[in-house]
Amino acid sequence: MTAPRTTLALLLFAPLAFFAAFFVAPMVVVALSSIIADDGALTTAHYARILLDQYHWDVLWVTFRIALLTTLICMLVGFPLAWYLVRIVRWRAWRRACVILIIVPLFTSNIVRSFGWMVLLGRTGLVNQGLMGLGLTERPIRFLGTETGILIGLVYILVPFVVLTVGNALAKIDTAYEEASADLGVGPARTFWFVTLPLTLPGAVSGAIMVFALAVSAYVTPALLSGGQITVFSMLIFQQYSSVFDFHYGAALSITLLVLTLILVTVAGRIGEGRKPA
Amino acid sequence: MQPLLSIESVSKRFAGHQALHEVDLAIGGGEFIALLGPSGCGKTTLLRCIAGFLKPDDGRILIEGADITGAPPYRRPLNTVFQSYALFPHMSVADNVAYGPRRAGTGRTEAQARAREALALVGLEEMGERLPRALSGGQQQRVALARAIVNRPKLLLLDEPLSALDLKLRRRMQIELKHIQEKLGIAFIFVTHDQEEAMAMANRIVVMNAGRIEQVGTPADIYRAPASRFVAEFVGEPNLIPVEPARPGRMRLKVTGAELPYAEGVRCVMARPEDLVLVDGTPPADLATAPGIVEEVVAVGPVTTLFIRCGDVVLKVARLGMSATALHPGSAVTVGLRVSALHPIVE
Amino acid sequence: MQPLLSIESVSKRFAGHQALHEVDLAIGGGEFIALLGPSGCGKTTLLRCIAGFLKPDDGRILIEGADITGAPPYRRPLNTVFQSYALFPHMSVADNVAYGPRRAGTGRTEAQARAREALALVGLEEMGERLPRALSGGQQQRVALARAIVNRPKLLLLDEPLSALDLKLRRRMQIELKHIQEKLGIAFIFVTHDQEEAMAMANRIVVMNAGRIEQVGTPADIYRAPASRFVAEFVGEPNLIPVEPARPGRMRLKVTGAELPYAEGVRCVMARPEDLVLVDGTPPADLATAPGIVEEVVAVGPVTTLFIRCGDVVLKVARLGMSATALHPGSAVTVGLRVSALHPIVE
Amino acid sequence: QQALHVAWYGGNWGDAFKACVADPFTKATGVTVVPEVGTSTVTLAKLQQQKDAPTIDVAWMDGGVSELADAAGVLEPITQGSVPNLANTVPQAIYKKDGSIYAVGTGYYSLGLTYNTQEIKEPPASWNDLWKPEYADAVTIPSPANSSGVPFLFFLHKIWNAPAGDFAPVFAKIKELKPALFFDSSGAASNAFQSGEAVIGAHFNVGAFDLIAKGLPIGFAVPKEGVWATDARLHLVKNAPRKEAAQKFIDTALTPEASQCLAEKLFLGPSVKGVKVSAETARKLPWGEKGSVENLYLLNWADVNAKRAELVDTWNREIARK
Amino acid sequence: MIARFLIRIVALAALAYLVLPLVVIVGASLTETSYLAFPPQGLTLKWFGVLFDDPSYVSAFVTSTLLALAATVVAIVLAIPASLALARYVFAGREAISSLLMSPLVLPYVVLGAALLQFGSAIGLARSFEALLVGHVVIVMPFVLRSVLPLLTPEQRALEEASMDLGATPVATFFLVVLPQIRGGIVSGGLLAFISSWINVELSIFNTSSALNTIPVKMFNYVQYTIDPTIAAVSAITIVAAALVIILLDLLIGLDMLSESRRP
Ligand SMILES: Nc1ncnc2c1ncn2[C@@H]1O[C@H](COP(=O)(O)OP(=O)(O)OP(=O)(O)O)[C@@H](O)[C@H]1O
Ligand SMILES: Nc1ncnc2c1ncn2[C@@H]1O[C@H](COP(=O)(O)OP(=O)(O)OP(=O)(O)O)[C@@H](O)[C@H]1O
Ligand SMILES: [Mg+2]
Ligand SMILES: [Mg+2]
Repeated sequence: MTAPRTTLALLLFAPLAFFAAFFVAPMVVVALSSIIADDGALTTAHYARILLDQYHWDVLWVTFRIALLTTLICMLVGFPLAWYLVRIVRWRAWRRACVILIIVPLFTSNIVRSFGWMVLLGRTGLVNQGLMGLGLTERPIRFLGTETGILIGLVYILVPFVVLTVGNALAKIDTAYEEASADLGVGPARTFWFVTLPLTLPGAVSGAIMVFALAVSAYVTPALLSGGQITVFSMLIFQQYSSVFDFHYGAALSITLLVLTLILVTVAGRIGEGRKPA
Repeated sequence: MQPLLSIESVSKRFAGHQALHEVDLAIGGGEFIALLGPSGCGKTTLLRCIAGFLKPDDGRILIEGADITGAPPYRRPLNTVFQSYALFPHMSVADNVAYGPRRAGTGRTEAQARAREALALVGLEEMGERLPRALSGGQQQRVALARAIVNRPKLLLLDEPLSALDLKLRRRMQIELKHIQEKLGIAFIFVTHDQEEAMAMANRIVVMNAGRIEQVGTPADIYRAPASRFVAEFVGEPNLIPVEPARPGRMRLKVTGAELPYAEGVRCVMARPEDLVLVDGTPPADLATAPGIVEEVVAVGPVTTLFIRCGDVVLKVARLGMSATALHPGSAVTVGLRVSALHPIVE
Repeated sequence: MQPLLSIESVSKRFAGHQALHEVDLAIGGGEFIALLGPSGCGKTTLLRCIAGFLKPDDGRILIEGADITGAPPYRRPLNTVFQSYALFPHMSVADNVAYGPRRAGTGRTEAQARAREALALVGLEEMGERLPRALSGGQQQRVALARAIVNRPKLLLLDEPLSALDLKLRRRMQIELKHIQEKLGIAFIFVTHDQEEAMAMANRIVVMNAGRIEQVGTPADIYRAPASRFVAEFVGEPNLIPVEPARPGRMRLKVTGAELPYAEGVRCVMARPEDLVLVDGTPPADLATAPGIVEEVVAVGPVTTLFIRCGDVVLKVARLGMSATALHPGSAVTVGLRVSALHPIVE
Repeated sequence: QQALHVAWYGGNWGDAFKACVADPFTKATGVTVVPEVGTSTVTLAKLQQQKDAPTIDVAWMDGGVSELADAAGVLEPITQGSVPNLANTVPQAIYKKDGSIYAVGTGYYSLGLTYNTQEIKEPPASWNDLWKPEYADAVTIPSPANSSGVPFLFFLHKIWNAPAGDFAPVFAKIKELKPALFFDSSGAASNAFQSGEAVIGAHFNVGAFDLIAKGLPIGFAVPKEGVWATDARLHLVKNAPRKEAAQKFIDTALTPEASQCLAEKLFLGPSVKGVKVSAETARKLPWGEKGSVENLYLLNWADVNAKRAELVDTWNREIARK
Repeated sequence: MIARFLIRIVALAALAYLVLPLVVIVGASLTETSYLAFPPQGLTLKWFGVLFDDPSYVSAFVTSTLLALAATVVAIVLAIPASLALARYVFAGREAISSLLMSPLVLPYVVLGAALLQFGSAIGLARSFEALLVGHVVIVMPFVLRSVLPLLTPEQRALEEASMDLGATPVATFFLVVLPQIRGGIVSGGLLAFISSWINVELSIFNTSSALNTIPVKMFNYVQYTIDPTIAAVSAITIVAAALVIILLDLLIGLDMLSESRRP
């Protein structure tokens, strides 16, 4: 439907004004400072320094790879969990308890959680003790300070986002489609693959994009769990802002990450969306 | 001969509401069965039990003698055309139709060829590439039909497949459906709430009411010899004329005073509006007559119905064409009815 | 007298598709108008323009002389029964119905009482506490109706309100709707694709096709004197008999050879199936006759239709009752038609 | 009287600053102290952002950040007249640029060898022990995100006698290290030691003795190469709204009582002359039992800050990737 | 059946994965040792006592909660009209506006935090509750938008029309029909928003001060130097408080957002 201009203006004025004042304007400041040299002249040197250096591309690759894997694992873990909650759990009290269990971990502080991870996944942690006790491994397996560790930590805090979005999408699917598929002689597993999954895709893509974006920009979790041995892009940015104090370079790093992520997310959204508003 | 489908005393209850009550039904191969009944009588529920989406609380369902009561839907040799179509919105029309064969292991080309064939059968061969939402309601319904018949099931369940179509298209689809059914030899169970549709299409009609089967019979049986007042009223417009006991072994029509052999439990007899005539001059000997006053004239297409008050009773008299509109409310007329056409209603 | 509703040359275009094309219509207070037409012809679009959900691209809409073309829906003294029901899923049935009065400032108890009354009118007095999704399709539709009439609007728009109901209930609702309409003096614009429904209920019928109004008239006008082939075919089953020019000033029926006065642009004439009779022995003088072979016999309730092939043309002959079933496909018969009953179709 | 806003660190540091300086100050002057808790870098960021209208009067910041703050022009000179106790302060703890005092040390702390006494019976004698194969995957040293990270590189550069200005050998050696983690906060190091994730590594004496005090099997050793140290410094904020109270506060921090208190609580090596501490505490001071400020390896922060960006960058490229 | 069983296994394993660290944290908060230990050595509540004796923790709890609440409410109030506009209408710049409103999601918070501090001090907004609030609103709004947008379907539109047809003004329609319909999205989006705000360190850290400290920033600063059971206790309290609040929310407005939609 084409919009009556006044309605549109009424609806969009407050949110856009707010964003202009408290997001766009500060970000313009950042963007400007990214093209200013120390002496105040305009320069593209910061960007050249980033984009012409293989190292930054390596870090970007690590960052996006971790984010992508995080997204993937979140989907693999979150989808069954959402399915379980929406389709399998019949007892409302238990479903609600599960929702609480899923949400509550988000409230814990990263730092305390990282202690939890050390207790669980550390060199002498419960998991390694268990594995060694069972004779599955001789030396403790390293989880912390590896990409695996970062993945475990990121998946942990991002899985709830998938469960909530995918769960909402699942709950909205008309079961008639699944019945139609069953009626056509297709068993549950393939009905899931050919009907349910494609139908939840918009919700899942939305959740995946959220997870991907959050994983790309996450700082505290990767910083704590990398043990300083893996660098993701947000750490480079944080470094510039908090210990090197090169705000111009830091700004250029930020804008680079923002733009690249937005491009990726937009492309993914195009693929997943498909549905246009009425 | 073993029936294709046997339903044996199936009951289904929803939270305190008895949706199906000991339903028994047997259907032969290639039959066209219409399931007729008022809204909420359990038609969809029965269909869903047959298709396997609901498990009956009691009773058994057999296909060719094999008990499938507990079998999941995807193990049953039947297909459904859903009331809401339930076309997969993310697949093209052709993919929707090819879905069944593909999942059954048919190769891509072969499945597409069969889909094209099925689409041709419903007159949509050119729409294969479109998405379902780009079709009109009637076209969507035909796609649902194509999708259900492409697998050549033994039994096809159709839940009000024509209810969203306009009359013209519905008539065309009725004829096409009947042709398809005859050509493929598939048995159809066709839910409808339109008794004309049921009569035009079905070999046998099953009339349901409040979770029970009231009558099963050919269209003519159901129309001419309804087993209950409910069926008489549900299938067309009946004249229900009260009777009273007369001399031993006989009962008398309240309106004309004509007499009939006595039958236990009969409080009224039925005559269809087309069985009644207006009499000019002396009536033939086999007609019982009664004087009356025209109350209302309703002309609907080919048939004009006169509502004629004869004492306490208003009789409906059907006449062909609109010529009857020459009669006006208030005219005095004589209604004649052939006693042999009367059907006693047992209560 | 000022009409209740005037539609003046209203046009509406959707992304390249002309859904309404300069539609003109005037409706008086208390009229019962049926809007009849095939799927996609613009019925819903016209209704939505009247209700205020769509703004016409061109033209004006007036209620009692006041231009309401730009008024928002909630300022228009009319209500709508939606095709998709649009019941509020989070409210009980009673709250759905009480919604209108409540918004108009009626107190809680009073609104609930009126809701109960309206629900009783549609036979759902006991369902007030349920949520809409716990009702069957037909029940939902009745709730939508109750919700729309509870406010006693001047004009009620109904978009296929009875299409999901079974015949019996539909008949009851038709009569009830008509009573409600007459009792409350509300004007109804009633969208339907069922021409029998339109004829049974409406004072006037508006036939639409492809965004245009084809004909406006009483049911008898529309049925007996359709303005176009489209109307003839859409409203009931016509026999369209081709004509050819004969001696000057005359044209000849292809089937019987009977002659008619010549009229410009006429390629065929229409006779309704009930205008045709089967002739035994010598036909009366005013009948044109043609020999034919019975192809098919369709008995639907009171009317049996015979499809009789006379050369190139298949003629439909309607007869009352099922007695005609004595005729079988293959029987040779003589069809008779009264020339005065023929209606020329201008193309 | 308005409250004085003092920026200091979190955890046991903040507790100690409160008990040793703020409380006596409040008792003496009646001015309450409002702590602005944050790490040195965050404090500096705040000072920079509110240069024009500061809300903080006095700020504790670490060596290194202190120089940056001075360069950023957010500091007010501390004068002898307004802070009489400067006279009692060891000269190394008075930081001047262009003749004016921009910072004053309130106590030294060091980064020494910390180890788990259950796993390691003999106290390690050399920094090179970190490379022993038996400690593989259980070693920790600071990352450049920690304020000691870059200085530690300088320290290693010095003890390994690397060529002047050339850090390549240092990075080459660190590359061979098999760490459990490179910690970016003192807390993270403590966490690693208390969970057993690290059994040996560099840690601050403040943190290590805190763990020991809590009863964990931890030892702190000053190896033969010595330890690197720095200090927590007090600064007067330029245009401080409560300047007089701020000066009085700094003066309070430089009393022998405050200095001794900090030594007892945080094991900070006193920057005030002639402070006596218990024998028990003396053992835990950054310079060990017998030493003094003379024994500490104190960096020239100007050098460090000049190379900071470059070293961080090299570290990122060489060390912090797998 | 097998698939169902597998899903059950995966789901329960996932739940265990989510719960285990919580067990460690709560366990560690009960230890009698002065350092973090798991399994706890001895059981005591003394660390909770330490917290409750320290008014700065209590006030940080209050600040965090108020901030998260305010940010969530403002974000909801701003996101609903925005999503109505985005879902209902096609207009020039629609895509751009939608990307703009979503982009805080992909920005490292530290950038926005520093930018806001810099920009905020320029307009006199630095280091106040308002400064924290606007930053939090910006970063949490995408969560609400993402959750609400998919619920504004054409079917939903039909209900609005029905409401207006029955004489309800747009405002009445919004509160009586739209709001109840998108409640699920608002609740789940609002919950994510609340959480994101409650746990934020990177953005808040630049704008907090002594009088205005949030729990995560306070903890972050604390653990830079010391880690002891008090912080586990803080987390344990947060866990319990969060669980209680969620249960309360559930009782008040119903969080049944994951319950399967039942067809008639
Ligand atoms: N899931 C359910 N829970 C509770 N009651 C139900 C459920 N499904 C159906 N019913 C009730 O069972 C009865 C039969 O429903 P059913 O859908 O079979 O009717 P129907 O004959 O198909 O009606 P219609 O012609 O309106 O489609 C109705 O009264 C309905 O309200
Ligand atoms: N929002 C829209 N955008 C584009 N085309 C539309 C839109 N709404 C309706 N149309 C088109 O306008 C035409 C008229 O539609 P309308 O819904 O008025 O038909 P209708 O007569 O009510 O049909 P039905 O009997 O199937 O309900 C159709 O061809 C339809 O595809
Ligand atoms: Mg049904
Ligand atoms: Mg329509």
